[in-house]
Amino acid sequence: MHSYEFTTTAQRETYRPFVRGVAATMAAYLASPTLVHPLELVTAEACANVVRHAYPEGQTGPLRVRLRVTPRVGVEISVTDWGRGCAACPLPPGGLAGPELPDVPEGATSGRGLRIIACLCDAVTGETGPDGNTLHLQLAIPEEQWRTSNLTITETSLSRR
Amino acid sequence: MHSYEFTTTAQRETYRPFVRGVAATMAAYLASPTLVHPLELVTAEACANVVRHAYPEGQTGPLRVRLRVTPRVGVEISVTDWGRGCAACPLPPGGLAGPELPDVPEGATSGRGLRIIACLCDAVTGETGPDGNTLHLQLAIPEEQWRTSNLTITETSLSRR
Amino acid sequence: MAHLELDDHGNILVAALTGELTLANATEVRTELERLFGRKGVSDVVLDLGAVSFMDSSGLGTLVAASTKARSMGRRLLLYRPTPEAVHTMETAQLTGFFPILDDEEDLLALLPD
Amino acid sequence: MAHLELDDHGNILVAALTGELTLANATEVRTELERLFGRKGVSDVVLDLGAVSFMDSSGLGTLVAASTKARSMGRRLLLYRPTPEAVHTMETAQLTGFFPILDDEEDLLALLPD
Ligand SMILES: Nc1ncnc2c1ncn2[C@@H]1O[C@H](COP(=O)(O)OP(=O)(O)O)[C@@H](O)[C@H]1O
Ligand SMILES: Nc1ncnc2c1ncn2[C@@H]1O[C@H](COP(=O)(O)OP(=O)(O)O)[C@@H](O)[C@H]1O
Repeated sequence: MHSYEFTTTAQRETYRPFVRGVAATMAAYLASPTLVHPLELVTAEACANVVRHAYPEGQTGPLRVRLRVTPRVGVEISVTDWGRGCAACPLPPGGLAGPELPDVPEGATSGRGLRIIACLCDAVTGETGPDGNTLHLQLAIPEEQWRTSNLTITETSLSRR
Repeated sequence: MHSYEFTTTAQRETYRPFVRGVAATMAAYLASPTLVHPLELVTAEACANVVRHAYPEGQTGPLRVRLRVTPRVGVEISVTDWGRGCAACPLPPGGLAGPELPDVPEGATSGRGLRIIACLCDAVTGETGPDGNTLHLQLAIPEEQWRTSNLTITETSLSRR
Repeated sequence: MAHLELDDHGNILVAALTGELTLANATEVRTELERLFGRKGVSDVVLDLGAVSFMDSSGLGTLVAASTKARSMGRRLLLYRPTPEAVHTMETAQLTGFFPILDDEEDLLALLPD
Repeated sequence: MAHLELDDHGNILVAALTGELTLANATEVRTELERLFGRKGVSDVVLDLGAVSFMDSSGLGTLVAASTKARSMGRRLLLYRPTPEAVHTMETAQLTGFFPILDDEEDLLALLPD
């Protein structure tokens, strides 16, 4: 297992550069850039929630992502803040699963972040305590989607056309 | 100023995903992807040195990059290890500058990392102590190379061709 | 920002967004869309998402808000050629069907009165 | 890995590398290059770097090592169409002139005996 940790201050201005960093580290493991989108999106949603909801209006605080990559198996993305905690959104005891979430009203302008996360992750659990409020996202990645090697030598003989 | 911190365990296997993460965070600030190459290369060289030289053969230890971005001005990349220290490569007191480095012998298979760093950075300083061994790389980035906004709305009126 | 000429019969405005549509710029985009709907004679705004490389739920929320406001004034926000990633994001956010979507130029030209 | 057919007069081998050439795979690439030089009848190995997106000083060091070993056996390692980034890395590493570089297909075909 390979472990990486990323931290910054949760702000609208740092949100995208930060998430792009996490996504690029994950992308380095994958065969095709298109596979990165769901991984980047769930990371983005969890980090956006920290920026928008964790700390009191007008204040900010730390945002940390721990990434654990188990090559040929999957990734675990743990997003932590040290803010007010997810009291407003207690996760079901067994974690978050799409069908258990209430539907989002059609014209709602918010409330879709956790739904996207639940829909794209294989398991979502949460935890609140002195070590921060953490959302753990787990995604399995099929074996053929991993980059097998970043080197291929193809040989051709040289001859005039 | 925006601050980011990246950590991992210094290993050949984590080196590229880690450096790609740092590079992608920097890339998010820049107008063109081609500008990213020198930033990625100096980060890569400093991180490769930690992987290869910091810890005793067969052992490993932490590798940390602190990135400070001052929009429209430049970046500072600080690469830290907690290994044997750079006793083998004391930096000149005023920091590292290209011309002060001895030339690399033509057929040498190593010894080019610090030269590349010195050549591409505007200032390089080093520091060794209980808080680790850190190489600070500073790079100024011309104002026109920063991404001004990631949104442009262009308007056109619709009419049949 | 290109200058806008609304043509005679056309009260449809096409606005192209490039870059990303996320929490980082959601407020900015919403202000801009409201400004477009505020233009005299504009009935529909067609937002070209062809060059939008990344969109999150905050970006989507901004489009929902702008669309709802437009509807309340009898106007429409239409989305033009969203990328497969953007469509996927809308699907997982259960927003398919909320916005009229124009897939290609043919769909776009079909909006024009004959 | 494609099968290799050396043609009659040709003892030149073209090997294309894709991906990256860095500390992460320097040892692997070196072993591979030595294997190619070990082939019967091979005099020159032309390494196609056109699809190498990133190269660091460890990657370069591997090429220097392979080239030096080849020279000692009277053989050559030539680099074919390195990207502008790779050329830049070689320049800052003061390695310009060390490797014979083929810029394009014309340079490549010029290697062939008439
Ligand atoms: N890190 C967090 N800290 C505090 N509250 C949170 C956090 N993440 C989510 N929440 C709460 O959960 C709610 C639902 O989040 P989400 O589904 O992402 O929708 P939205 O963020 O658009 O409201 C938020 O409105 C917020 O009250
Ligand atoms: N983080 C580090 N810890 C210990 N020694 C280092 C570190 N970075 C560089 N060095 C020393 O400096 C020397 C020169 O480094 P460099 O110019 O990158 O060339 P190379 O790594 O190819 O030898 C290394 O050989 C090593 O002895």
